[in-house]
Amino acid sequence: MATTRSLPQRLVHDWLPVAVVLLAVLIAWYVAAWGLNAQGAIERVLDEEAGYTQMELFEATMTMERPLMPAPHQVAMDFYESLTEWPIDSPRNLIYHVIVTGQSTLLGFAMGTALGLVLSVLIVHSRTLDKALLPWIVASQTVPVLAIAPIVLVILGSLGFAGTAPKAVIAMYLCFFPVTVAMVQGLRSPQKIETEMMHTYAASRWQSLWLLRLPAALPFLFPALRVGVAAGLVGAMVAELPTGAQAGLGARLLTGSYYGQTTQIWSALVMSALLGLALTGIVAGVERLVLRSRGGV
Amino acid sequence: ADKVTVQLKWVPQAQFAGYYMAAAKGFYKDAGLEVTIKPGGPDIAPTQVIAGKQADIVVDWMPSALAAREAGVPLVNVAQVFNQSGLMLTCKKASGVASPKDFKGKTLGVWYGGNEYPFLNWMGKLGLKTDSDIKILKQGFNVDPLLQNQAACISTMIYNEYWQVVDAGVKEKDLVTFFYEKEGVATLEDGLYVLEDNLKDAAFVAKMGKFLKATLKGWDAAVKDPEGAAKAVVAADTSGSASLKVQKRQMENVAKLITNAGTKKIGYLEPAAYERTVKVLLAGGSDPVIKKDPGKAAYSHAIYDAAQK
Amino acid sequence: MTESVTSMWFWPGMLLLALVAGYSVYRMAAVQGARWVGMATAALFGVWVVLFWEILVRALDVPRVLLPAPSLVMGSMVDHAPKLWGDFVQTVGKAVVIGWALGCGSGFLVAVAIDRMPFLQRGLLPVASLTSAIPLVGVAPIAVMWFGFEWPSKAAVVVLMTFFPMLVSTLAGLKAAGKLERELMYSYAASYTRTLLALRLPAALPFIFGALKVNATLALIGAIVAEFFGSPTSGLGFRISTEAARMNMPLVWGAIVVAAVTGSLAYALLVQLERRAAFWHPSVREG
Amino acid sequence: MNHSESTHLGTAPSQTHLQQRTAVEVRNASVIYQTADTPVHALSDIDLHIAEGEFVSLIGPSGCGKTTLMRVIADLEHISAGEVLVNGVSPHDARLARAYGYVFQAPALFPWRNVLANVTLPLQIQGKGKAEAKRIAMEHLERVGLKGFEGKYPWQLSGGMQQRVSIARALSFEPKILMMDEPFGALDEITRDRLNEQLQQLWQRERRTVVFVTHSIAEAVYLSTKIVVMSPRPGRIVKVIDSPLPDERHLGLRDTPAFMELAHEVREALADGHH
Amino acid sequence: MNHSESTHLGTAPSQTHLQQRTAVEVRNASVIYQTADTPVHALSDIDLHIAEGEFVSLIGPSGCGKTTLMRVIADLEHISAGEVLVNGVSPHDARLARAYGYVFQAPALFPWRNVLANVTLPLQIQGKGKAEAKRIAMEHLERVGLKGFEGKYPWQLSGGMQQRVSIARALSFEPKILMMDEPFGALDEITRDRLNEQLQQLWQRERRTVVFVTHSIAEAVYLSTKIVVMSPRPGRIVKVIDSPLPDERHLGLRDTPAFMELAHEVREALADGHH
Ligand SMILES: Nc1ncnc2c1ncn2[C@@H]1O[C@H](COP(=O)(O)OP(=O)(O)OP(=O)(O)O)[C@@H](O)[C@H]1O
Ligand SMILES: Nc1ncnc2c1ncn2[C@@H]1O[C@H](COP(=O)(O)OP(=O)(O)OP(=O)(O)O)[C@@H](O)[C@H]1O
Ligand SMILES: Cc1ncc(C[n+]2csc(CCO)c2C)c(N)n1
Ligand SMILES: [Mg+2]
Ligand SMILES: [Mg+2]
Repeated sequence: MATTRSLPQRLVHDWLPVAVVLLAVLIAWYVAAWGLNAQGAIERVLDEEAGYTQMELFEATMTMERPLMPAPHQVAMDFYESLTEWPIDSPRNLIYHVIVTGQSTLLGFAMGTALGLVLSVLIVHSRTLDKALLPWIVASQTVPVLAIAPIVLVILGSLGFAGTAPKAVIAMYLCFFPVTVAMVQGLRSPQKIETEMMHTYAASRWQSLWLLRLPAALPFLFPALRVGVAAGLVGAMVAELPTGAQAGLGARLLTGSYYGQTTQIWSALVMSALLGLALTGIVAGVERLVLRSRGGV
Repeated sequence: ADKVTVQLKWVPQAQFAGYYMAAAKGFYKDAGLEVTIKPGGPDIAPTQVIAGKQADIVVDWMPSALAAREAGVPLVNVAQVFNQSGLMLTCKKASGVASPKDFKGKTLGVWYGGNEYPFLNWMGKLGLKTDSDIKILKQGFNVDPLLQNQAACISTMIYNEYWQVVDAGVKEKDLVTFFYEKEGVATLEDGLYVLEDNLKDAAFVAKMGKFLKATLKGWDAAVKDPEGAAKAVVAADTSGSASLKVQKRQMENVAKLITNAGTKKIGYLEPAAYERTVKVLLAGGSDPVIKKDPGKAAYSHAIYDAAQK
Repeated sequence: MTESVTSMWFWPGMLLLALVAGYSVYRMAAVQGARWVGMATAALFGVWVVLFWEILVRALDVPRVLLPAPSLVMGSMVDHAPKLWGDFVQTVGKAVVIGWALGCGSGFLVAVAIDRMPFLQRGLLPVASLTSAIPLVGVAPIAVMWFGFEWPSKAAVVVLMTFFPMLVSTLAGLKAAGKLERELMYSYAASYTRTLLALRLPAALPFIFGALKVNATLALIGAIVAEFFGSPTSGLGFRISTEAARMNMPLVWGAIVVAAVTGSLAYALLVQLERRAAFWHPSVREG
Repeated sequence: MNHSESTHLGTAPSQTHLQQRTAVEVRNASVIYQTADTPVHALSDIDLHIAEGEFVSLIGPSGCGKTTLMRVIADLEHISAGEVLVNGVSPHDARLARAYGYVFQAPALFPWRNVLANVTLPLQIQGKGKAEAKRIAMEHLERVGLKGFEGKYPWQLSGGMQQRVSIARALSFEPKILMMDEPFGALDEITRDRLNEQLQQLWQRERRTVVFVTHSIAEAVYLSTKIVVMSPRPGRIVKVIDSPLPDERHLGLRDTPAFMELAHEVREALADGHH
Repeated sequence: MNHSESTHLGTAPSQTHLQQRTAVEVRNASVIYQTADTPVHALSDIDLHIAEGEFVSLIGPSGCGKTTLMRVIADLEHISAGEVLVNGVSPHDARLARAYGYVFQAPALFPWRNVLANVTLPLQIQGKGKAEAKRIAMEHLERVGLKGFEGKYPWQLSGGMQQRVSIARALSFEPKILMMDEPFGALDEITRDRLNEQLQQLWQRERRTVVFVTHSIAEAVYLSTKIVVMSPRPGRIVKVIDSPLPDERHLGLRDTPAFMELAHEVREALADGHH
């Protein structure tokens, strides 16, 4: 059905709802900014003795230096200035931080995916690992990352890992979980009849894995990769805090919070959401390519 | 060149201007050293870093350094850069606090991680019970609780958070401040610490002597030239958040805490000041940071002496 | 202890012990039947891991501030049991439970509400994936700013983290009922509500439980991390951050253990609940 | 399109088992599915008249539109052209009046309901009281030979038993029109024979209108009062055969010459349509 | 347990189509499934001899153990007691020697492989070269009438076409023994007839040993040289019937008295076992 839609129809069908929802979010944001900032504006910006009009109050809430919630246009301005007024290799340009965070995210994502794949293959093939490992993998995700990140970084540092690698390890820690769980499910998804067919061909374990289980698991893998890359981004940003908040979107968030630059926090937040969207978009693109190459399943 | 890695306690700011100044002005290079300055942050414990052998020397406050010592990381103070405490409690007049007597029934923001003990000590002196008379909030690393009126008073540093409150639009006349130094509960802040074992190594002591000498030179320069110090700090900030104006002001306030700047005494740990800090820490609450007096083993003047050559 | 490492027998000994450990877990896993076998195997594996951790930390003389031995952690947990209990009540009893219930509940209700509005769904889902990429380290300071340092700000973070996974899962679950089954209800001229209650919600149960489980661990982590950015003087996150700053690593790990055990128990509990509620689902039926 | 025999449908045959009231009236109906490349003519120009109380079988090769035609009648599919009336009203209204009991090719039982609860489901929807619903359901379960299984869950039954539950469910509803899409496809011959017999008796007793899809010529001949032979690409009716067999039937009938002759006629029509 | 006729199996009947070498030998085999409540006797005391080149049909009501017996022969299930030999070795060794081509009741095609790739799958596993695998696969696809569809994906085919792909897949493997579990269950009668004819011709040509499960008496009689009638609870063989029909068969045969007589014999045996 969807294939018969023309381009303008597709635009209306797919993007109009998003536009409407975003517009609603924007309006709600303005209202919230006005409501949340009002008290601070009365206390710290407006001269109470001199009195003020409601219009002045509204204006003040939209332009505060240190708002409780910056107005969207303030964030947009900050965004714009950051991107246009500084060279790309300047720490004041958000793209610079996107690159830093993006690197550790992608590296961690790659490592996490690899680890997840290996673990899931082992778990599926070994009853022992299935029973012994799976509960601990679940438990591993209940350990608060931010709490162990500093320790992990120091330990990794003493093992000689520095720079992007230790941050990528934290990203990996969050990435591998969805991949493992989904792949265990996916590798087990072939029906009995299909595994028995391979059995009658006297296919080796390896052949069964390669010819049946892995292809059958692909539809499970890609949604997990999309979740995983988003989780990896969170991990990379969390890992930037205990590495001295030097650079990266996580560092921007932290220093923004530290220096009370609310607008900076929000533009870093928006940027990280966009980065997350871009990364999941890339994964979705790869997914589409792979699935098309096998006929659309 | 000899390699030295120093771990700071917090993000790049004028609080650490001496190190950045020494690097910027080439003092370290002149001393034949290749120095790596690792910035810190709220989640970095310098003691953990040095225990993991990721730094040769760390900047830390004495409460957490002595706590680490008791926890099995034998840190030794080898130089005390700040000889005054910049810690204070900043309150909004509007909340009804005019003197320490008024704390009763109020919410007070406190930094934890060792810094709570001077505070508890102080409350003890005031006769305020911390579980009923006042409400304590574990303060994050910014001043929002005061701005949002979530606390009547918050912990601030004279060189940093206090000014953030002011920058946020609260007028100085609407604020009341209480210095730990004046209340007699101050502990020693930014000092330099190394692992005890390393002090037995003469080469290490000599190297650190060179490092300390260059660093103190950097501090002298920074105190003299706040503008230049601010520039060095901002240049070193890779997060792109530090601003020149703020850092310059911070440097000017930091300078007030290094009263020995420009004299021979800069960096020298006064044993009396050390004793006083230990006493404050031992006196805190039911579960103090340190349970026994570490004695003279917790500081050494060997490197300071080496730096004087 | 260091001399034990230098002893030429240490590493061969460890290797031997590792083999014994591996074999015992293997044998345990091979036991047929009862459901406790799985748990026992996992527990045995855990016991071995802890034992190796203990031996290696001691033998290699790892500084306590980096990685404390499990025995120290246990000791510290016993010594500070009342404190940890208070932290548990503060974090789990208030922020996590309330935030999780509110987040999951509202996610579910909104999903049911917009189930009939494909337009809103097409608009909301991309926005939902946008927000899911926002890390809680960014949200937590804002939440503390808005909702104060007491538990409501942590609950708010938890609500935000759990809302969208529940929304997305429930929407997917409501679409999970088979075409045939839906047409059957349609041919009965069953009302929307009737179809929802008799067919679509039961069919969505596995999805809903999936979100409940994921959210349980997310909620715990979210509340703990939010406490790093300002909290009252108790809570697991408060404990972890303050004790880490004063180098009391055994207690830090004690708090982490409390968190992990809580998370795992919650997860296991939800798995059991799911077995009851979605008893008919093939994944449950097979055991 | 040689559905010439379907034209005399307007005038119902004079056999006694056909009442004169019309149950289903399809006129000139077409269904076209829009797919990626070319549109599929699933049904083309269908004319069909079903009187109340008839047992009509649809037979034809895979893809000839049997299911589609059933779905059109039951308001599960919309026609692209033409007209469909059920009990004198549109399929939509007939559905709202709860005219249909639909047995799908797969049992479509709800796995979270046990056998009894599955059968009572439509009764519940109809607003029947608990006790009454249970009584009716038990009665129909007994009829399909599943007494004693009412507490079991669907996955605890064999495929044939599941299908029987789904038949009981459709029957208990007491629909005006019973639609059955290959209900016995998955059963072995003997069970199938037995169910055929039961279905025949049921129809004898109650004379509901039944629309029945099958691939088995013998089944169609044994059960129906009217056999509709269809052919694919485009889906159309090639022949409508009114059964000359008596209403009272038993399995032995299948060895009679009359039966064989009718079966032969159906097979011929099928072969004709089959290219 | 009146499988008296199965006793003279050791001495092969004198019909020409039976070679003397043994393909499958089942002696006293039992299969018991342990379930939650009571153990299920899926197969009880089975004796069966299949000579090379025979076409053996298993027929019997649902749950009588037809599938289980097939699975035992193909090493998909272990026997609880007794002995099974395939080509003189254990089923396990026979499987490793790639003796079986198994056609399951459902087509079990891999949706991510197109028709050609599905058929070459077993060849690939066997280690055949790409070009050769393709050649063989194309040949067998042509044989089942699917030339020109090799680039299509399974979901683009009708159910009958899918089943034919799965047959081509089993054949291309050139197995010594072809096991087919209700391969035509889902097809309409005419397609089914056609495939029956093709299968018959194929067997004529190649004389592979075939073990075939069906619910259709006509199908069993039409195809087999030996019909094994089974009965449930516990699963056992009630009768083994050697077909007196000639090897050369065509669909017209079904209307001959010899055919009908045999069909009647099978139906009787089935009815005997059916209680
Ligand atoms: N949703 C759909 N979209 C596109 N084509 C469809 C759709 N449903 C059915 N068709 C096509 O319409 C035609 C008739 O399908 P229908 O299911 O009615 O056949 P049928 O006679 O019931 O076949 P079978 O005996 O295999 O059940 C087929 O060619 C089929 O491919
Ligand atoms: N895995 C199993 N566990 C328990 N019982 C089983 C299992 N597989 C089969 N059975 C039982 O064994 C008996 C024989 O089953 P089998 O599948 O061989 O029957 P069949 O003759 O092939 O039936 P059908 O014609 O329905 O395919 C049945 O009663 C069935 O319920
Ligand atoms: C966990 C923790 N939070 C805050 C401080 C206090 N502190 C020490 S240095 C510094 C920067 C100066 O503005 C601050 C705020 C601490 N010691 N530990
Ligand atoms: Mg159909
Ligand atoms: Mg079977």
